[in-house]
Amino acid sequence: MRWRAVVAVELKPGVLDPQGEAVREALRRMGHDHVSDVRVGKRIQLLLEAAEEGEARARVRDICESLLVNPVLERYAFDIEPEGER
Amino acid sequence: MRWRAVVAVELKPGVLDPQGEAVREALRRMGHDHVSDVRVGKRIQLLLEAAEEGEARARVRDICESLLVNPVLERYAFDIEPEGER
Amino acid sequence: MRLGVVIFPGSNCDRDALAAAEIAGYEAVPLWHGESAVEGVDAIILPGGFSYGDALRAGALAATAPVMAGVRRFAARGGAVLGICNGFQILCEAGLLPGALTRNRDLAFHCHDVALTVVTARTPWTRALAPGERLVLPVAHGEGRYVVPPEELDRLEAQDQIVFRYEDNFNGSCGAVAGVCNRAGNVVGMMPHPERRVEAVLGGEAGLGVFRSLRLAAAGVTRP
Amino acid sequence: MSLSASPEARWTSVGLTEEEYREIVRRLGREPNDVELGLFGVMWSEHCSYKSSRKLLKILPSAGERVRLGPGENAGVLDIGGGWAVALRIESHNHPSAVEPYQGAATGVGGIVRDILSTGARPVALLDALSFGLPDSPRDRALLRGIVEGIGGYGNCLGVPTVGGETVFHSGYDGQPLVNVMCVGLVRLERLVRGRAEGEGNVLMLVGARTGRDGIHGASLLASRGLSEGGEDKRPAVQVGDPFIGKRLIEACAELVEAGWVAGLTDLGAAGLTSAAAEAAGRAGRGVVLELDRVPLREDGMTPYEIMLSESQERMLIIATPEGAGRVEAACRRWGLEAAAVGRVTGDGYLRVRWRGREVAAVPVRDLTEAAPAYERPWRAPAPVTPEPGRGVAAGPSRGGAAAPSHGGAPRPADPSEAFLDFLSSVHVASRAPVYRRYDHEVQTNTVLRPGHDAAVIRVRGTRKGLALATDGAGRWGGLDPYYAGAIAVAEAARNVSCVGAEPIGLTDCLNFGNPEDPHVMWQFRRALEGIRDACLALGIPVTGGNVSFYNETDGRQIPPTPVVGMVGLIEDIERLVPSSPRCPGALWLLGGGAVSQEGSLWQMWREGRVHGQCPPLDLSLEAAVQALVREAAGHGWIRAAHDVSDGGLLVAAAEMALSPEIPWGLRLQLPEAGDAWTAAYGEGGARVLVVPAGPEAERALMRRAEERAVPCREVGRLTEDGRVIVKSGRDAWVDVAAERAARAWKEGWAWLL
Ligand SMILES: Nc1ncnc2c1ncn2[C@@H]1O[C@H](COP(=O)(O)OP(=O)(O)O)[C@@H](O)[C@H]1O
Ligand SMILES: [Mg+2]
Repeated sequence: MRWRAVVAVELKPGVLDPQGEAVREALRRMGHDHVSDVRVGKRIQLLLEAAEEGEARARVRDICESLLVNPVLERYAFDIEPEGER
Repeated sequence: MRWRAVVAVELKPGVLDPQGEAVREALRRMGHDHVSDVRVGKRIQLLLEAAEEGEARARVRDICESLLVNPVLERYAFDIEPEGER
Repeated sequence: MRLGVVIFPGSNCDRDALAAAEIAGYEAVPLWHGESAVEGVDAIILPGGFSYGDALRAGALAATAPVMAGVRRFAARGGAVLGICNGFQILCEAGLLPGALTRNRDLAFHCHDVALTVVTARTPWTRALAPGERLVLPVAHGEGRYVVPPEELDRLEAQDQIVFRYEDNFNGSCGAVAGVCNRAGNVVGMMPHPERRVEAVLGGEAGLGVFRSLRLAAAGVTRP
Repeated sequence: MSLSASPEARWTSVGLTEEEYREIVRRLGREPNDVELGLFGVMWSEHCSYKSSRKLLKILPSAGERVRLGPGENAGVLDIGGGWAVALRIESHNHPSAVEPYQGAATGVGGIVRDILSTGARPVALLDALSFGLPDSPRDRALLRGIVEGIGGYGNCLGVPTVGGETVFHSGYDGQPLVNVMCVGLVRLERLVRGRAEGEGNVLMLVGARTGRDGIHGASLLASRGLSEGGEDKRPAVQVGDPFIGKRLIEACAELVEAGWVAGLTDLGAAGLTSAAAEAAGRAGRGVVLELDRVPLREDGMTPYEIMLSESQERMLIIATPEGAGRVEAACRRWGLEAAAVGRVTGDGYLRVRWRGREVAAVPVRDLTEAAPAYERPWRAPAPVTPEPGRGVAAGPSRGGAAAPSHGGAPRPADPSEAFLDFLSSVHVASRAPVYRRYDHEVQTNTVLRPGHDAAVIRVRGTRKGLALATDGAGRWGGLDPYYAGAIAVAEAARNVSCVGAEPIGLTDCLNFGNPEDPHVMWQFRRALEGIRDACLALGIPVTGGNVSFYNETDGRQIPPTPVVGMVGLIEDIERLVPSSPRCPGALWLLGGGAVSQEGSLWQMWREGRVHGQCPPLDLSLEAAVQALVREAAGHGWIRAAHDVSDGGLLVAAAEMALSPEIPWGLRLQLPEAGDAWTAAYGEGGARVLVVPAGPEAERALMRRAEERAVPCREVGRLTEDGRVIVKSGRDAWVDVAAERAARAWKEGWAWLL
């Protein structure tokens, strides 16, 4: 069965986000001064095969920890659903 | 009132995603051959002030279209919720 | 002639462009990103570098800087504008040039010489060059892959908007495009760095033609 | 960080020993409070205090006619004439890079650039000396990629060209890579500033990024212990670099220095505000008061302890007159940088910290800086004692080696041509272009000789002068004989610079070693320093400063002792510089000589996966004579190319000259009649340079001068246009391959790794 996983990777709280800072400053300059904080992270979408949801989750977790996420700086969360539902 | 918006930016279908390709290749090399497709996008989190949800949504849409998203390459969607709910 | 070089925070080829313009015989003046009035110059260069740290997408933040309003007006009046590397990215992000520039196909930064073919001499920045001419210039970028939808690429070709092509399409650009212009031809963007090749001691003068073109264009010279 | 009440936890929590803690109590005449203890902890750390090395470093010669600022300042400064001075410094970022390769390397670049800024100079070049484990594990490959990307990611954005460096592979760095970054800057002599808090009442302005919780006890503690201890608790300490702010700091500082509004300038590196303020005050013999409520913070609820110890990147401390402070602020604001007046210079010699209306720390500046402890750590030579090289213990050319590996290593390769191609394409020898083409090496449009030559050359705009820059490390020799390693690092870096026609005028060194509490490591350190000293004296080059990185150990595995040298050479007329490969073919001459052996060579490393045996004999007077001869030949235009013979030996050096042009030359090389061909081709040792004379007259002149200087000199082959590489041993063609094939092997050997 095919699953679609969407992984959200973000910088850990307290880790400097130079991109987010630069974007926030630019927004302020553009007049969007109601924006107080910007953090830029990654959104990774995977299509994978797995017999059932538990297996799919385990695989995605493994992929996150072995490749997608740098645990020194980042943390992650993911959603999973059978492919085709969206 | 303070709102947290999470903007998901992804490459349009048809736009080459070398990063996604590289991740898929790396996964395959690591033995995760159940992964058939990977797309790498951005996840941008904003904290902003707005009197009510409609205004917050309008502001986020404006920010996306004037800065966060390049329509030649990307498309986007966002969620919004009152800050502090998560 | 007076050439203005825009300095954005994070521009890092601004001084190089100013120096190259002087070597090519122009008066060169800096233009500050925060000033929306762009006056007293005959042409504008948006230089290379990492404006605003290339946050989000290269050129995205600079495209919203106040000076771009002035650049837009200048371009609309037919003024000659050249974006080099980051400058090209900014012009695309600002919508002054078609398409977009994104990460190189191999995801790596490339700093080396590349061979280009000149495609059109109709722009004020290529008037001194001949279509079909081969030019070797350095590149130094990580986000130089030019992207346009296929039908748009056809249109650009039909309208003579392709300015340079790579001989070896190392970064995976659509149509091997290394430089494009707007419909009118007065706004040009290119990824390679002509300002790095204007002195023999630095490896040759292959980039001088780009700068010299401006004078020919101003004098109304067109190549046969 | 919570400092618990148990007395032992007090000192261990800040990385101090019980004796050190007692010493603090003795000096203060009371128990330090938590903030004060934190100040002592970082300032007395190995990283900040150089407590294991300070006394020993004094043996390095640091005086010279050109030296304007020497050791002890943020960077060394050399007068290059015409009113210009060059600032130079090298620094390690080994520990952070092992933990987080991209950010570790990136912040290494940022950090060294700000050291150069501190002299008022504009950074004009970067070099990166990298040492990696053998890239056969995914972990070591990831470190390689992350580090190279981090150097490029930061340096490219900054707009400072990365013009050189080195890339070394050795199993001793498995899991513990070395990242040594050198920065060079240019400053008008009259604009030189110093990292001193002069002038009572002057204002301390903190400029640049906001202060967050990054790297509390990061560089200082991380680099003062091994990698295996701790683990997870050190992880939140990783700093993230922001080159966009770094770039704006360069511009803002340049403007301020040019306008003369800066009385003193210093960067915030390890130990952040604490060390910047204390060192600036210490150098001037002053005191400072810091008002922590004025420090712009990135995070809520930071304590004085955290603010003082934060290692947030991209911050500088400007000492301005009270009238100048407003101008500093305005100039910074123009570049979108915050500038806050966070303190002032006092006359009482104390570092005082105020927060919320209270004084939360008061410590004599001297106790944090020059009066910090300095140890003479015990040292012990390994048994059996290695005979001192250079004192007549020659490793004969036929000893060891492929024919009769002394430690039962790899058998002799079957086919010399195939072996040649394999060696050329190995990570040890293949072209470094896969690394340096990821670095912008031309920005600022001053790079006259790009990476790929013995040294890079950048011009000094507005003059005819050029600076030749090179780094050389010697970890491969370090494990065999640290004395030799120290000396050869200096000699080869100077040789690199001489080969392009420049006179070496000063160097900065980065000493990468294991745990200094291990007496054997301490012995290695002393011997390496002696080697550096002797080579500097023999070649007449002052050491203007440097950096020591100890505790490069993982689970008791020490890195090979690795002295790295960053050399600056001066060339008076850039038209006279000499590339490593000629524009047209010609005869190939070998200048110099000396005994050559496979022991310790790159060839041995490649064949056997490790080096062993003895270092070749060292002849520093021949070294000096060869280098002087090459420079003279360059100055007179007698040579069209010069390349030093080092890593990989004679054949590799000749092959690099032939194969590096876009369309490779062919090569003829005649190996000496006597001895083993493998040793003659790939053996290392001696002081040797290959040159291409500019014609018959130049050959005669070169020959004559070589005789006068007692430098051996003979023709050993030619670069040709016939597309073949043919190496003869005696009358036989020993290696015979197409130049095209050899060039491909060398150019593409390891591109896949990156
Ligand atoms: N990490 C690096 N960054 C930039 N340039 C490098 C790097 N590694 C090697 N180089 C360049 O590649 C060339 C060859 O390096 P190397 O083999 O160490 O030279 P040599 O043996 O003459 O000291 C030099 O020009 C050097 O500056
Ligand atoms: Mg070397």
